[in-house]
Amino acid sequence: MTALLDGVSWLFILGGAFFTLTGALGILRLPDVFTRMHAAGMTDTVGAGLLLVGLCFQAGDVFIVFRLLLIVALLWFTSPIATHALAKAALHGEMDPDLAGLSDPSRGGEPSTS
Amino acid sequence: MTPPALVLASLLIPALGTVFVLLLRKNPNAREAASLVTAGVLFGTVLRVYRAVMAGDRPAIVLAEPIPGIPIELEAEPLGVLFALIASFLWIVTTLYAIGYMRGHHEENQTRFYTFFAFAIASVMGVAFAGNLFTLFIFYEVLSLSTFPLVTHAGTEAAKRAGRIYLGVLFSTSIVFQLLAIIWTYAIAGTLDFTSGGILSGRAAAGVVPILLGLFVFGVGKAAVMPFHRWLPAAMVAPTPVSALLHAVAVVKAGVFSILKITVYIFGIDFLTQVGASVWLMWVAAATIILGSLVAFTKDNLKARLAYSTVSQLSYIVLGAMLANASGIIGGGMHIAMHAFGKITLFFCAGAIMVVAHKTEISQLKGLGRTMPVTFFAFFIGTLSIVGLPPAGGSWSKWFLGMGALEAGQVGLVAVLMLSSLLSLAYLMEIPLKGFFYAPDEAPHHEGVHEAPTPSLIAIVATAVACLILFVFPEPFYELMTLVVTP
Amino acid sequence: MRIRNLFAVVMMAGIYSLLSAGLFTIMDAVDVAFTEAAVGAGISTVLFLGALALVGHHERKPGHTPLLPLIVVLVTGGALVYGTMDMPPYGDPGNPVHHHVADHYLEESPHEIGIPNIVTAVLASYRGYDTMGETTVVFTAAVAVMLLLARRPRRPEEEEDEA
Amino acid sequence: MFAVAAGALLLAMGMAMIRALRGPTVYDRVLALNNLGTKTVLLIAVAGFLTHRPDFTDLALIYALINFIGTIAVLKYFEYGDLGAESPRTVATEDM
Amino acid sequence: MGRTIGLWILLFALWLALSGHYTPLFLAFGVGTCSVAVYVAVRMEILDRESAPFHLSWGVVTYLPWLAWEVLKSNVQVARIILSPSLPINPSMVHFKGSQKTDLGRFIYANSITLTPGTITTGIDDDDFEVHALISDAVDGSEENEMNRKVTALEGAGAGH
Amino acid sequence: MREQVIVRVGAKVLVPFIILFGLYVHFHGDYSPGGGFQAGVILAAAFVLYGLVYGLDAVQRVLPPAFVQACAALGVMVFAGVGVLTMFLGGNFLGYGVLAHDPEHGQHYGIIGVEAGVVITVFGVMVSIFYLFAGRGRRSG
Amino acid sequence: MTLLSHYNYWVVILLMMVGFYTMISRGNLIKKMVGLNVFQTSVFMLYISMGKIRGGTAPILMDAHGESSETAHVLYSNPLPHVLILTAIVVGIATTAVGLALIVRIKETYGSIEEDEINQIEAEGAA
Amino acid sequence: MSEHYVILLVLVPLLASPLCIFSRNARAAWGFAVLACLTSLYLVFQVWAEVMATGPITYHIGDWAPPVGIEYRVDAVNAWVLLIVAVIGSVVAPYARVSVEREVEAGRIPLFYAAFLLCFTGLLGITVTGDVFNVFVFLEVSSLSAYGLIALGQDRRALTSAFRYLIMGSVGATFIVIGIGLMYVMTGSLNMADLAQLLPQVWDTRTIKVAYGFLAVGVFLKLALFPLHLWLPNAYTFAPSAVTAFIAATATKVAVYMLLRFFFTVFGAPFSFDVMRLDMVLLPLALVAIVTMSLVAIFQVNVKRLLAYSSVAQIGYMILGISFASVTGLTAALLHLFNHALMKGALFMCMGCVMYRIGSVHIDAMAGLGKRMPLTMAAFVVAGLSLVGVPLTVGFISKWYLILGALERGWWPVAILVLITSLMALVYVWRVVEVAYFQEFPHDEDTQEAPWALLIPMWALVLANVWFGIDARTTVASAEQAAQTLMGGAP
Ligand code: NA
Ligand code: NA
Repeated sequence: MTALLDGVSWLFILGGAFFTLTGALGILRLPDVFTRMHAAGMTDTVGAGLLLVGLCFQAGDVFIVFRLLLIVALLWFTSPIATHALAKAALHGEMDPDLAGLSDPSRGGEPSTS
Repeated sequence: MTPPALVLASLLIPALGTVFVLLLRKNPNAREAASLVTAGVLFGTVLRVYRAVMAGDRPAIVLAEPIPGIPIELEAEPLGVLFALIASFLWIVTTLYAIGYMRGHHEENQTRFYTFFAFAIASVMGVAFAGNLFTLFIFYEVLSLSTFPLVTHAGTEAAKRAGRIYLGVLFSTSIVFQLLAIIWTYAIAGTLDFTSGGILSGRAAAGVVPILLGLFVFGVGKAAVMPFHRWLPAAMVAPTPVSALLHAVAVVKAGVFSILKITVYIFGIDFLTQVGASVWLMWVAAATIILGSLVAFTKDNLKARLAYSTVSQLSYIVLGAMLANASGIIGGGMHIAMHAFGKITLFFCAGAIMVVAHKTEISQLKGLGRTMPVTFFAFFIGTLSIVGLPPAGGSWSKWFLGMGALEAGQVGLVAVLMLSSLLSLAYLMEIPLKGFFYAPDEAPHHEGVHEAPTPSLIAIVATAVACLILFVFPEPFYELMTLVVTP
Repeated sequence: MRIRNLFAVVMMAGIYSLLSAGLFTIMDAVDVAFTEAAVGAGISTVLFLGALALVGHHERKPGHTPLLPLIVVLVTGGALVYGTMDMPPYGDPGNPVHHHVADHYLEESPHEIGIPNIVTAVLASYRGYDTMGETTVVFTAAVAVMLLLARRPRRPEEEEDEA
Repeated sequence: MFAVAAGALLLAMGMAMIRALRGPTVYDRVLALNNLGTKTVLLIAVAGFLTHRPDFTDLALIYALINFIGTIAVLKYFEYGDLGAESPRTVATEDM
Repeated sequence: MGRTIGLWILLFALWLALSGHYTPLFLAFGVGTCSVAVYVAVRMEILDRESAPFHLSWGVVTYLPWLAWEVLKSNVQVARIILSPSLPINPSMVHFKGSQKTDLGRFIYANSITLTPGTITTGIDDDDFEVHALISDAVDGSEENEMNRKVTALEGAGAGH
Repeated sequence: MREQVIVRVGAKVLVPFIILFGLYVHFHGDYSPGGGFQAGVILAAAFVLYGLVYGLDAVQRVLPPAFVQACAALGVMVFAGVGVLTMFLGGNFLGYGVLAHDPEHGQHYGIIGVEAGVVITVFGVMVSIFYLFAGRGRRSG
Repeated sequence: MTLLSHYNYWVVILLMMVGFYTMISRGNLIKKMVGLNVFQTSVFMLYISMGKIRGGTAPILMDAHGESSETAHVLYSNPLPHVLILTAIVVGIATTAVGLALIVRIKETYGSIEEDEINQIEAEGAA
Repeated sequence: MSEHYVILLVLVPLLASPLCIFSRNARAAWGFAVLACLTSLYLVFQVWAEVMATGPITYHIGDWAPPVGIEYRVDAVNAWVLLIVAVIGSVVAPYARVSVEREVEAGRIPLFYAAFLLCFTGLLGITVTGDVFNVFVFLEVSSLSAYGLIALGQDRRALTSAFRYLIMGSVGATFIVIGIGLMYVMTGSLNMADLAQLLPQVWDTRTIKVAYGFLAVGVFLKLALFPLHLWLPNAYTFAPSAVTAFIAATATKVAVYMLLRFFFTVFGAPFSFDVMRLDMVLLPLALVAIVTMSLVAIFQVNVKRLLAYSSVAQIGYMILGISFASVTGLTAALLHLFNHALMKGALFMCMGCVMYRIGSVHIDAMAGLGKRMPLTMAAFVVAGLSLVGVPLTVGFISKWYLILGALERGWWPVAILVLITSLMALVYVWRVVEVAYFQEFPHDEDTQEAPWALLIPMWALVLANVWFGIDARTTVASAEQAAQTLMGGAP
């Protein structure tokens, strides 16, 4: 039983780690802030979700499980709001998203940030 | 009143005098009367202290104790009584003179003048009766401060500059040298009380004593030992009664008095002689005597010449102290008195000439003696006393100083004394000579010039006569000084 | 590397504080981590943003690099490194710092105070007075900021006056 | 297992850190910061298990909350140039 | 009033789940805490259908698992894009028409869009949803339409309560 | 930000939970990390969030500046007041042992009391400072 | 031996000095405050690392009254540095708040938050 | 109840501060401030008298015995410093009402008194505690409130001065925290008396030496020891008058106390002077501070700034006394702590009166004030002479012991330097006196003497300058006992 539990939690935690790392890679690789938001979303959603659920199997205490799930819920609730607000602010700040074919990472709305 | 109370009273009376002067500021006659009465009462009080001291009493009173073990203490001993007697007597005379002078000269702010004048006398009494070095230092500084408004009385730019030099030199020397010496003394001896035979004997290392003594001699800037004499001629801008007070009575005498007192009661003359610590300072004094006389020669301004004469004469007293033997100390102490009467006479005369004839330069005085015979004759008597010629009192002090120099085995100093007497005779005698025996350059100017105002004239005559009396009757001062040197 | 955008500087400071909170957790200082998280990443960021909103977030000139601060910093840092030479090894349970007073807190507080969070026990009771001081510091900061930023009617000639 | 997770998180945090440092726009930095915050939340949770004291998960919860509010504050600042504004104001370009 | 009590009960349940200390003192603290939180909510005038959407309770229970699955799917998709060396992205801005009637509905729909990686709601103007997509051809499919339908249904299911 | 549907609804939902959580952290400071200070910050954060989303005027209507300033001052008095109370009961300043027959209970009550002082002051101060910074920019007032 | 047991202190010192340098070398007032924050946060790390015990755990007792033998062997890290640093963090944020308020006022009256510009303005004002 | 006096003397002003916020009324806040300061003074006086009579008092806060809990420990040293702070606070608080009404806008006055009381609380708290970390906490209470108070000055430079003070002060405080941390890591204790017992075992470690260095630099920053004084002149110049009077007379004094406490009580005189050679560090710094800062003061045209530079020089005198490493030297330093508080308090209060009437403290603006504001300027003269060190004022007493201490060590050039620098003080005081008394008054005819509400507290301090200059037995006895306590090692 413990072995099964360990296996399941391994699976979840490794999955979470994988998506977190992939998301981080995306944040580095993708060309502009809008596309990077998609990658960042991976950490918040599946990365965090799988990882924390994986931890739940190891908690051995219902109170801790509850807290972990609460964190997942909170992240799922706040992440899209924050992402949306960021996107809106970026658009408001006269940032043009790089749309298909026009990839030019140097083009930004922020003249002085180089 | 008990003797200690009398000592305290001699401080409080002039202090009360300032209050009366201030209260009566609206009525000049009452104000001046208050000044005179105060002066008279003070002299009477000091006389009673004198009697007590002569009877062998040493009345003392502690006022406060700012630093544990170092009280502010008054104590009457012979040297202090000598100084107090001279100062309080001459205050009467100076006040009398000032009444005539200030009114004749139409000075402003006369109330301020009389106030600080009285206050300065209170400080002088403090200096005279200081029971320890600390108390002496305090009243010494209070005297500097209280005479500052007198020096800058005119309020002109020149007066302010003079005031700056005056305070600058006096404060600098007293704070840097004197205070250091005092604290050093305390560090060595653990006390600052004036004690017969001194407090340093057996405590201070022989190498330290000359330095410490030097710090005191230069630290007492009021003694005007060169090179710290500049304040004295600078202070000439003051009204003449102030000059009289400064140069004859209060300030300069407080200086030399302090040196005498420190020599006798802090170092002890036997100790000083034993370590030979004062020899170098004898020559400093001698140099000041000669140089002061020489500079006086070059001055045409009457008050300036008198000032440099004072610089020179003060060092007689310093020399007496540095001789550190009985004759020297007696000579020094007596010269305080003799020079005081002589020099105040000269200043009174100079002031009278200024008020009446509006002359300040010696070269302008030709023939003036004929219109102001009393003044010029008084000047002549004063000159005799300063030079040390009979029948004036000054001859006594010069005699004792010469004796002291011989006793100390310093024949060279006797020569210095002789030379300086000749020099002073020359630069002072020029004035009566010009007044009586030269024809005036421009005749019309002396028309309408008479003698000085009556109060001033009375003062002039009184001091001149005193010079003569002191020749025949120097005993009180001599007796006091004998008490000083015989423990 | 010099970041001229003040906003970026503030964000970096926020990240630094965030990472230090993580470090505190690893070093068993959970209460400290909690506070650092709330303060360093939360309040402090909001405060800096509030200030930036009022002063703008651009550094005007490229700052020159004066030598004196560098020397001061090198000397200070060098002195500290020198000072660590005789410090007891990191994490050794035998270090003096873990005995004397700390022992008392860990061993006696269950009987004397009886709450499991010893940090709270020390904070609120053994050294409660420090905490009162801390509360006072916070209050003082509020008073000082009120003195500085409380609104006032603007007067036309309120600019400078020469002393 | 927890160590692997912590390692992965640290690596991911490093990558987000690079983005935060490189920008190039403030929005990239905010994004990276927010993401870094989420990873710290996860790291704190994992660290609890790593140190056998999983009962401090509250800390992670708080962290998630603070991270969210901080991000909102930053964005409000960039959109309005003012934390107290109620309606949008035109933000002077030089202020950006 | 019902909403106030509802929120209070929800909060208290949360308190009980968090606390772990069930002494009278701590229960009293819990009661006080929940009352304060509810009082503040009332004062802020934020206690309404939007902030305490109890009417959606049942709908959410069915909607969430579906959403979780969608999120997982799109995560895999985006992960593949990021990991592929050529980085095959095709960013675009697209617009959706939402059929929701209330702000709450739009809130749920917009957040659901954002929550699934590959699409981000960048703006809402009444029923028009402006969405940034990582790959433009991924959004023309049925998923968003299905999501729109489900959210509207969820909203509609609650409307009857 | 008020006109922004998403942020506005999100903030609305969150605020009561943040307050709950802040007070939870406060009351469980004896058992788990946290306590008055952290709780004060979290409570303040709830109002900061509300202020950010709904504007300063809105949050100041809910929580007037005078009230938070009074809180800042009150907390200090509560903390010190507990100490003064122990002095009246025969102990030293902040000697909580005298607050109950059993010194350990006394310690409990004392800690609850002073932590209340901390949370009140920290909350008051943090919100006050937020008000001051956020309010400074607006030239209208 | 010292090299290995103290490297972590040195890293902390390095960070501390970064903050300190920013604080005293930068002319921008905001940067000074950021520097101060970094400096202080690093000092906090120094303290916390002093309190850490290898193999220890957070000083929150697993068994409130220490009666259980099961948890008797547990090693707790030193709580005192934590307490001190909690206070120090609070003091730090208080200082930051006052500093920033001052910067805001300086900007309002001088129109600048650059030290050299302010000095220049002051010098002109005094002349 | 009297056993609680040591804690009550801190609590009373601390609790009065929130009351100022609640009341929101300027007059009421002032009333709280005055009452609190006077109550504190009464308690301090009782404590001081008890310490002088029966020896050190300890108080266990929270009923926890010392190394575990925080202890208050009052011996002759801090009783003395408490007295200084309480006296100055009790004089400045009544003075503040009129002055502050003129210089601070009405809406902020309750806040002003809240901050003032906090500053007062902080300074008392630093002084009374026996725990090194507690020192830091109260140091910050006093510093933060001081930054706020200084920034209230009317000139805009008050803001930049306050900010500079904040930066330097925070560096100082952080250095102190580092020093405390290094001491703690080697001993495991924060209690001063306990540290004094434990430190000798680790004296030879580099860590403790570095701890000493950091504490020294931190404290030097706080006490504005040359060359770390740069924050002080502007802060004193541009702060509101009442604030300058209070801070100038107390804050650096408490910093000097910290120095004494750390280096004499905690580390002990043997470590400070035999191992660390503290005297060889302090002596040159003090001398340079005294000479250069006195010189700089001479050339100032803003009289508050002049006095501020003079303060840096005067701090040099205190440090000089400490560098003698003798009972006499410490007596001098401790005496000057008190005496300088009296004189600088009085002088800055004079400036407050001048500011009140003519709105400026520029030297040219003070022309002819001797006639227009005779009482104010007379106070300036007396306090100024005290600063110079004229006999019958407290300044003289300080100088006396300082020179005595120098001569005891055979450092007569130092003694001469002290005397020469008193002359410099004379020069800068005299510049003001000359302008005030020998120049014509250019202002409107109706400028009059400052109001009694300002004159009475100011003259109270002026008379104290004279009183304790004429009878210094109490002050000297107290300072001497404190000096002996410090040299004796354990408190
Ligand atoms: Na998304
Ligand atoms: Na999406």
